[in-house]
Amino acid sequence: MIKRVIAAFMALMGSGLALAGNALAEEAAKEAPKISDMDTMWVLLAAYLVFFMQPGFAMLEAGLTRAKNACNILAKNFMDFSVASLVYFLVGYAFMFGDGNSFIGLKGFGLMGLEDGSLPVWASWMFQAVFCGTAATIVSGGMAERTKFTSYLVFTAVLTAIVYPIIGHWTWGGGWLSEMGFFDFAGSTIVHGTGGWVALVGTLFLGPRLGKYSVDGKANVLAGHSLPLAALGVFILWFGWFGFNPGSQLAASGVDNARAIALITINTNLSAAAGAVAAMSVVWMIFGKPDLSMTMNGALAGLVAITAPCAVVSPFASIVIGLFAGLIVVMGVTLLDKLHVDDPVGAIPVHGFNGMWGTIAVGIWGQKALGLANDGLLHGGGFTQLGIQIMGTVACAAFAMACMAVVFAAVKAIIGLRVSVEEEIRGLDIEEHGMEAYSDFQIFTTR
Amino acid sequence: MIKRVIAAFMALMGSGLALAGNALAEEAAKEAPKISDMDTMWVLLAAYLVFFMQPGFAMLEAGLTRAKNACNILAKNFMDFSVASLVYFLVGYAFMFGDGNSFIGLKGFGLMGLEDGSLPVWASWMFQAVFCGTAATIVSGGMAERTKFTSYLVFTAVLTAIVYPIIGHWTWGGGWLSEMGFFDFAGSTIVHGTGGWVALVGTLFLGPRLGKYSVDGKANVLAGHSLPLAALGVFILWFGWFGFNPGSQLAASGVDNARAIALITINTNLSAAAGAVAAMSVVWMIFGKPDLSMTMNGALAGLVAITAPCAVVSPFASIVIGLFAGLIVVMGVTLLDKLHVDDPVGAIPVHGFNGMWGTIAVGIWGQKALGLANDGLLHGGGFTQLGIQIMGTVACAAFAMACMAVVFAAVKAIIGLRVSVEEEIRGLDIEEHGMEAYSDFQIFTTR
Amino acid sequence: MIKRVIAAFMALMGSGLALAGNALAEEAAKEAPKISDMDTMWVLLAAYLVFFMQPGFAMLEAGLTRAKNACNILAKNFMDFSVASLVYFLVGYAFMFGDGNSFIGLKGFGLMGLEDGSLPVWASWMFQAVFCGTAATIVSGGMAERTKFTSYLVFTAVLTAIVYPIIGHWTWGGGWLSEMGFFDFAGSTIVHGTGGWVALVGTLFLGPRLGKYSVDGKANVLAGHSLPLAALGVFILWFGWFGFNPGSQLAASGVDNARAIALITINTNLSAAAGAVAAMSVVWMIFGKPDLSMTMNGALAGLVAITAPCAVVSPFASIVIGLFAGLIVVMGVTLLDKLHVDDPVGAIPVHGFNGMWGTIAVGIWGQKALGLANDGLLHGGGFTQLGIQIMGTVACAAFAMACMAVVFAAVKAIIGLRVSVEEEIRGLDIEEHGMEAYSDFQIFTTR
Amino acid sequence: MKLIIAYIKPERLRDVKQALYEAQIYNMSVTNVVGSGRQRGFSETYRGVVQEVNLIKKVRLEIGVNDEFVDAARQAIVKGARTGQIGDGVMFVLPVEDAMRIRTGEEGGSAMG
Amino acid sequence: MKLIIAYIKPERLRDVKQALYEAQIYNMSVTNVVGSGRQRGFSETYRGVVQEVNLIKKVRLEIGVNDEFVDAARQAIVKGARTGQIGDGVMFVLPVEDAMRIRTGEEGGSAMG
Amino acid sequence: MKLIIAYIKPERLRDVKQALYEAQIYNMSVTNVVGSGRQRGFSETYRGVVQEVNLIKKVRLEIGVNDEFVDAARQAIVKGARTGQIGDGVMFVLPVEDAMRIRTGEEGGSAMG
Ligand SMILES: Nc1ncnc2c1ncn2[C@@H]1O[C@H](COP(=O)(O)OP(=O)(O)O)[C@@H](O)[C@H]1O
Ligand SMILES: Nc1ncnc2c1ncn2[C@@H]1O[C@H](COP(=O)(O)OP(=O)(O)O)[C@@H](O)[C@H]1O
Ligand SMILES: Nc1ncnc2c1ncn2[C@@H]1O[C@H](COP(=O)(O)OP(=O)(O)O)[C@@H](O)[C@H]1O
Repeated sequence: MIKRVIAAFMALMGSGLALAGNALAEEAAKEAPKISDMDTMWVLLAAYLVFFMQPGFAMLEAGLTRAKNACNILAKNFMDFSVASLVYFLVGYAFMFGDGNSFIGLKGFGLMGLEDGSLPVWASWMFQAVFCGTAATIVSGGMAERTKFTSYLVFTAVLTAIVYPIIGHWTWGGGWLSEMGFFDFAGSTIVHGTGGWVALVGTLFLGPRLGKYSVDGKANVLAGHSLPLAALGVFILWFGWFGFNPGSQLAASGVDNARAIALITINTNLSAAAGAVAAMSVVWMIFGKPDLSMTMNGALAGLVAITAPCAVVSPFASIVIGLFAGLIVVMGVTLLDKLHVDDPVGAIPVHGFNGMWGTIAVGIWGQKALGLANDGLLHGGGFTQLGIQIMGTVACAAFAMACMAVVFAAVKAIIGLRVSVEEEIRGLDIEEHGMEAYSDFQIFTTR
Repeated sequence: MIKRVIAAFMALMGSGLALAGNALAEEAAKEAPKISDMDTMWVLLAAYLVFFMQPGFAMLEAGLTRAKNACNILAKNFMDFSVASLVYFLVGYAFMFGDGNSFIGLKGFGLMGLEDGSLPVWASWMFQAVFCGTAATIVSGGMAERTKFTSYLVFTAVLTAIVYPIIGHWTWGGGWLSEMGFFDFAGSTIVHGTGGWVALVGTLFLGPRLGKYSVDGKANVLAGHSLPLAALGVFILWFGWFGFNPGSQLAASGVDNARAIALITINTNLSAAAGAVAAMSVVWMIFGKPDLSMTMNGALAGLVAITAPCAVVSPFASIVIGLFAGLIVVMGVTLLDKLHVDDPVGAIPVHGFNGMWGTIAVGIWGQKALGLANDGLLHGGGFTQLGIQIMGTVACAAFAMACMAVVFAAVKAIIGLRVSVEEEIRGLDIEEHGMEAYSDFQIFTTR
Repeated sequence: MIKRVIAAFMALMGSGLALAGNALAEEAAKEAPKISDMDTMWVLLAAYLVFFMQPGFAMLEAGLTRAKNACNILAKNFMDFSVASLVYFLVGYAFMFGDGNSFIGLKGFGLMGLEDGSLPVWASWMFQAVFCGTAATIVSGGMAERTKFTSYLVFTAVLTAIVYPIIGHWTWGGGWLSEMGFFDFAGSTIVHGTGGWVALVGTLFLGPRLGKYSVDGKANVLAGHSLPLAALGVFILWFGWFGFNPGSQLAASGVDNARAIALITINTNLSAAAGAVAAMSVVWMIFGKPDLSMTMNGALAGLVAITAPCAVVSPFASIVIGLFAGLIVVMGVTLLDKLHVDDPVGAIPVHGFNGMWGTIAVGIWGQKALGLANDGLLHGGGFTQLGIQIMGTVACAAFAMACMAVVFAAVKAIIGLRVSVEEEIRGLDIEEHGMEAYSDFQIFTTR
Repeated sequence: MKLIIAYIKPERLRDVKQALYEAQIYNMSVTNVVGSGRQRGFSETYRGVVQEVNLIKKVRLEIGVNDEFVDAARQAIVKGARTGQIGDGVMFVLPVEDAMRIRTGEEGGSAMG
Repeated sequence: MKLIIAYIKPERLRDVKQALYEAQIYNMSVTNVVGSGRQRGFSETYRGVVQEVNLIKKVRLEIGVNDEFVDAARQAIVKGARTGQIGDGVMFVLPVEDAMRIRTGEEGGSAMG
Repeated sequence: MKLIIAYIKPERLRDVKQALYEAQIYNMSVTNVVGSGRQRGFSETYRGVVQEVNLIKKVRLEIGVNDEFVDAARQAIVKGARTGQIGDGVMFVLPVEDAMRIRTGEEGGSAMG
């Protein structure tokens, strides 16, 4: 027995060693004169900020769901980022950025054989890895409070290892969409759209939570258990977005980059503010009270929407984009409830609908002067860019949904997607994790 | 109908377009050789940190108030920053930094026509906008648990669009106070003082919360509902202050700036630590137990106090300034309770009293060698700087209070400042927002 | 009386003045051409991130303990950082980095007489101070829910003023361990090991919490009161670690530093992810359910373990190191429970055991090509480095434990280490601080 | 000896306590409950969904009294709790066979007061 | 008049409420309790420690009914709460001497409904 | 059959449970309450304000027992809860007319145990 263990140990070590040896040897071989230290610093700091969006999502999703499922959603948030980190390192980054064809990259597994650009490849990986984690984590919110933990782990791994990287390759990895001039600066479609649309497919496979819709079709409230946590989450996300968007410039050195990241920053902020104001106003007008959770979704909607166009539109356009985003999110939540699509945290309207909206907005307000291929509709560029944008965002959404539908179907058939009714009522914390989130408090587990 | 909508839509788009077109055309016209990329990066990162103070305030204020009002205070925190972002973009920044007279700036509405300096104007705006948001958010804490939501929105808009910008113009915008040599490095008076004194006027207009003072005049405890959230808020604020103060150097390139931001950092940290230690010691001595919430206010007090002098005093002086700040905040809280001024989170002693203290401290420990116009009292500079400092901080406080008194009076007359007694007892969450912060928990709404 | 006060006041001011005067005069005297502005910026930003680990620890420790002791643990977290800041400024930094012998530094009290290097001394101090605070705060978790507040203040002061600085001096201050070639990049042993081992001694002196072990020796669950807060804490810590490890490069300028901080970043992230995955898997296999709190400890274990080797190992090695860390932490928690060592938050297995593991891992996977003195075991360097690493980590642990045992014994004899049984049952919040953490909620205080 | 159980609106607790104090009834125990009665819940909106909440938060008082205090207690509760609007609540009077003060061992009526 | 006190599994509350509604019993009050009965707790693991939880979370219903409704209420509770597994709970029927609706002052039976 | 309701100090719950176990009484339900009795509250300081808390946190036990167990239960509660200091609490004994175990349908005395 002990011998076996030692042998296994040695094998593990050996492989680590060999692989690492290769990697480092290769890297030592090439000189790296192109690396910009300042850009590296910028991108790393931005990556840290984007990483911090993980607790943002975790707090938002936990806060907007019920106390009896809090451990479960937190565990999912830890695991999706951890699993994404590992698989995106081993294969995902290669599929996304490695040399390959216009559909998929095929080199650079475990980052081996990749060359440094203006950034060390390690820095590029880190920045991309946190984006990948973001796409994954969006799904957990939409499918919250009823998805089996093991199933979640399985499809998250597939999403982050294969599906997201392929979609990313099309645009950011030099694939066919980039060749067509599709523009998605920081990932309204690639990151958020993917997350949101996959969440949509997932919820359709799952069905609504128990008690969400009455027999007569009326939607019921299954209110979030901690609005303060949710609010904290949204603020953290807003903060993290200052890494997400400005960081996607991938450079900060030189006057042009300095101006670019400044413009991106203010656009990001103005759109978020406008989204919050618009969503609150709309929900206030329609339902009579300024709903906090909707306001928060409005801020996120503005952030998602500005993610694609932030580098190529003016601050004024950003405000308008954000205002529409706030409107779209309220309408979207209401629409989904009518359709009995149960999305506990609003992942679909925030990331799916507004991911699409933001991507399309590039074709409306985008400016050639700021680096876009064609001027947008309102800048006299006609429908060229707009058409490409629509095509691109639809293509990505369709691909994401199709792939994951297959995965969900397979998982459902093999291990099942949904917990039992008993488990759902008692809460996933006790049943799936054997623990409670709030041991010292008396909570209602009966809703 | 549909035609109407389209027309409105087109108008909106058009205006966005036109305005943006102007702005960008103008900017393209000038070359920008002065921009420092490193300084831009520094200031943007600092702005992100200062933005992050928003959740700091939100958590602090929510944690120190009652559970039945948590959604309300969170909604206020989202809205004050969102509204501030929009109005400060449209008019506030122009009033503060645009060319004008020594009382108010008058150019640069919507940032149009402003030139880049060593920072892109967008970066400057972002950094200033988060400061403006901070001033606004301080008020929400002092007026918590009884202010009407709509009224809050109205006076926040006025504060951030007009009042704060004017005060800012006097010193940072090259106005009359800066001409006199008034020194407020990062805004002890301009940001924190304004917030704190406006909160004072506001609470006076509002009156104390129901049940805060017994008929016999005794103050009652209306304890905060989540000290962990409040503690998180304070830590976040402390963290964000590393953007607030060092960021206010507005530059990081070159040896001098490097030394300056390092000095500012350590001064900021030492004063906060000293404030916490002093407040805890004082409250321990007086009331027999080391009160956590007072300790936290002590840390904040140290931070507020060092905000004005952080660049021009030594680390030793910073410790002393922080120690006094801790003392002042405890005394201040006690004093206000005696005067029946009900400030649920301590906004007035923390930001008002210590904003003043910090500004005055410049005149005591400030050093010419570090860039101040005159040496402070203890460095042999006599009373010159001290006098200017006192004059400046009093002028700003008086102006803020006077302006906002008018606004509060008007709002009170027109829409009312305070919710009904019923609403206050049941909680603002249900009445104003139609939702609860903690649906799964049984909370006491009876206190 | 008033005269006395004024005299005291003047003395205080005077000393502040005089000391500051000296310090600044001296500093003005030397020119500082070596300072790198970019490195300064990097290190300051990293220091801010490391500071942010304070709320990470605070939330983690509060979340994993009971509601009735939440104020107490929060107060400890505020105080240990505040006290550490002050004493580390006055004496600690001098003991650690001042000129002296190979055991202890002896110059630079209050930072006086220290020269700027490539960083302003203020920046170096700040970065080191937050590390010192980290070491201190680890202890509070292990000794949670039963330690007297005053006693805690006393031994924290000793730890941060004297014990930690001495251990730090041995390696980072140019002491005897650095002379021997001991390598601990960012402090697996120096920071985390010290914290963890001191926590071990502390818990041994204290004994387990009431009710933790039944008369028949069975361990009982005293579950944490808020897993969401704990999860937030872990995410914050993970985020802060991007300051901790990459920041410890102490430089970001130039291609070599850029590559180094990128490598350190990705290693840090991969090890954390691997730790989380491993811990969850192991606990799942052994106990049948994927325990969230153990998963979180796994991520932290991975972070602690990679802290020493992060700069000198490959990403593949980092994954392997993290996997073992996850295993070690689960085994460690289980082992301690068997031994009836009651460590409420897992401070000993996370920081002690994995601090040691990470330090040893340097000797296994470390690479000369990346800057280590000798290649590690698996890179053909034989046992040289491994031996040094073991020796170093044992020496530091032994010294920390021995010193603090003396301190604990003294404190126990003089003021007592532990609260009374009554106090422990009612909760430390009411008894030690006279307040409750969650006034509006009904909490179980009976566990 | 009786045990009076009353379910009242949370926002009336202060007034009920006050009225009981005036009637020299100082001993009571209070719990949070959710209940449904004639008032069948109110509607809340949350994220655009209108919800008819069926179990409403109430406060439950238990007051152990000697027979001669029953009327005073009932009147005090009505005085403090009645708003005239639906949801004011109900109270039940239950017989108590025995009472005991744990500290002193006093039994019966004298344990109540 | 009786007060029925029932301790049931939290996850059965919906069904019990439904069964009561069907029996036209709309008035009730609900509290969270922790209890121990024949079911002596279940075991949880937390951080690798197996815990036998002795007090389990239950929901407590109080239903004041007129005598003629007692049987209907009992049957409804059994219908909604019985799973046949240990831990289903118990119910007690207590005598009520008097009842009063605070809003209207109605007393006795008519206050119950 | 009786229902014993006892209000005790939260920190005595462990001991009371222990004493009940020793008296072979295993069935009980526990709730958190706030109450006021002879002990009129204690004072807390918070942010420099001294507060006289009037409703103090207590734990409420409900124990349904057969008549022959009443004395044992009472003694166990006293044994576990008495500290001799003000605030130890009180207990009431209420008559129960009927009891029923939901799972089995057992009624009366055998449902209690
Ligand atoms: N028969 C009953 N049994 C138990 N609790 C009751 C009963 N009737 C009323 N309650 C409690 O009293 C509360 C208020 O009752 P409600 O009927 O709304 O009062 P009102 O008739 O004055 O409007 C309910 O929410 C419930 O908690
Ligand atoms: N004699 C009793 N006194 C008070 N509460 C009781 C009593 N017996 C049972 N309970 C309550 O009912 C709950 C369920 O009881 P249990 O004996 O587990 O049901 P079952 O016998 O159907 O398995 C317990 O958790 C407790 O709250
Ligand atoms: N008459 C009563 N009715 C309801 N609850 C009571 C009554 N008397 C005491 N209690 C409960 O018992 C608790 C302790 O009572 P207290 O009078 O302080 O005990 P002691 O007399 O032993 O000091 C109170 O907080 C309250 O919850």
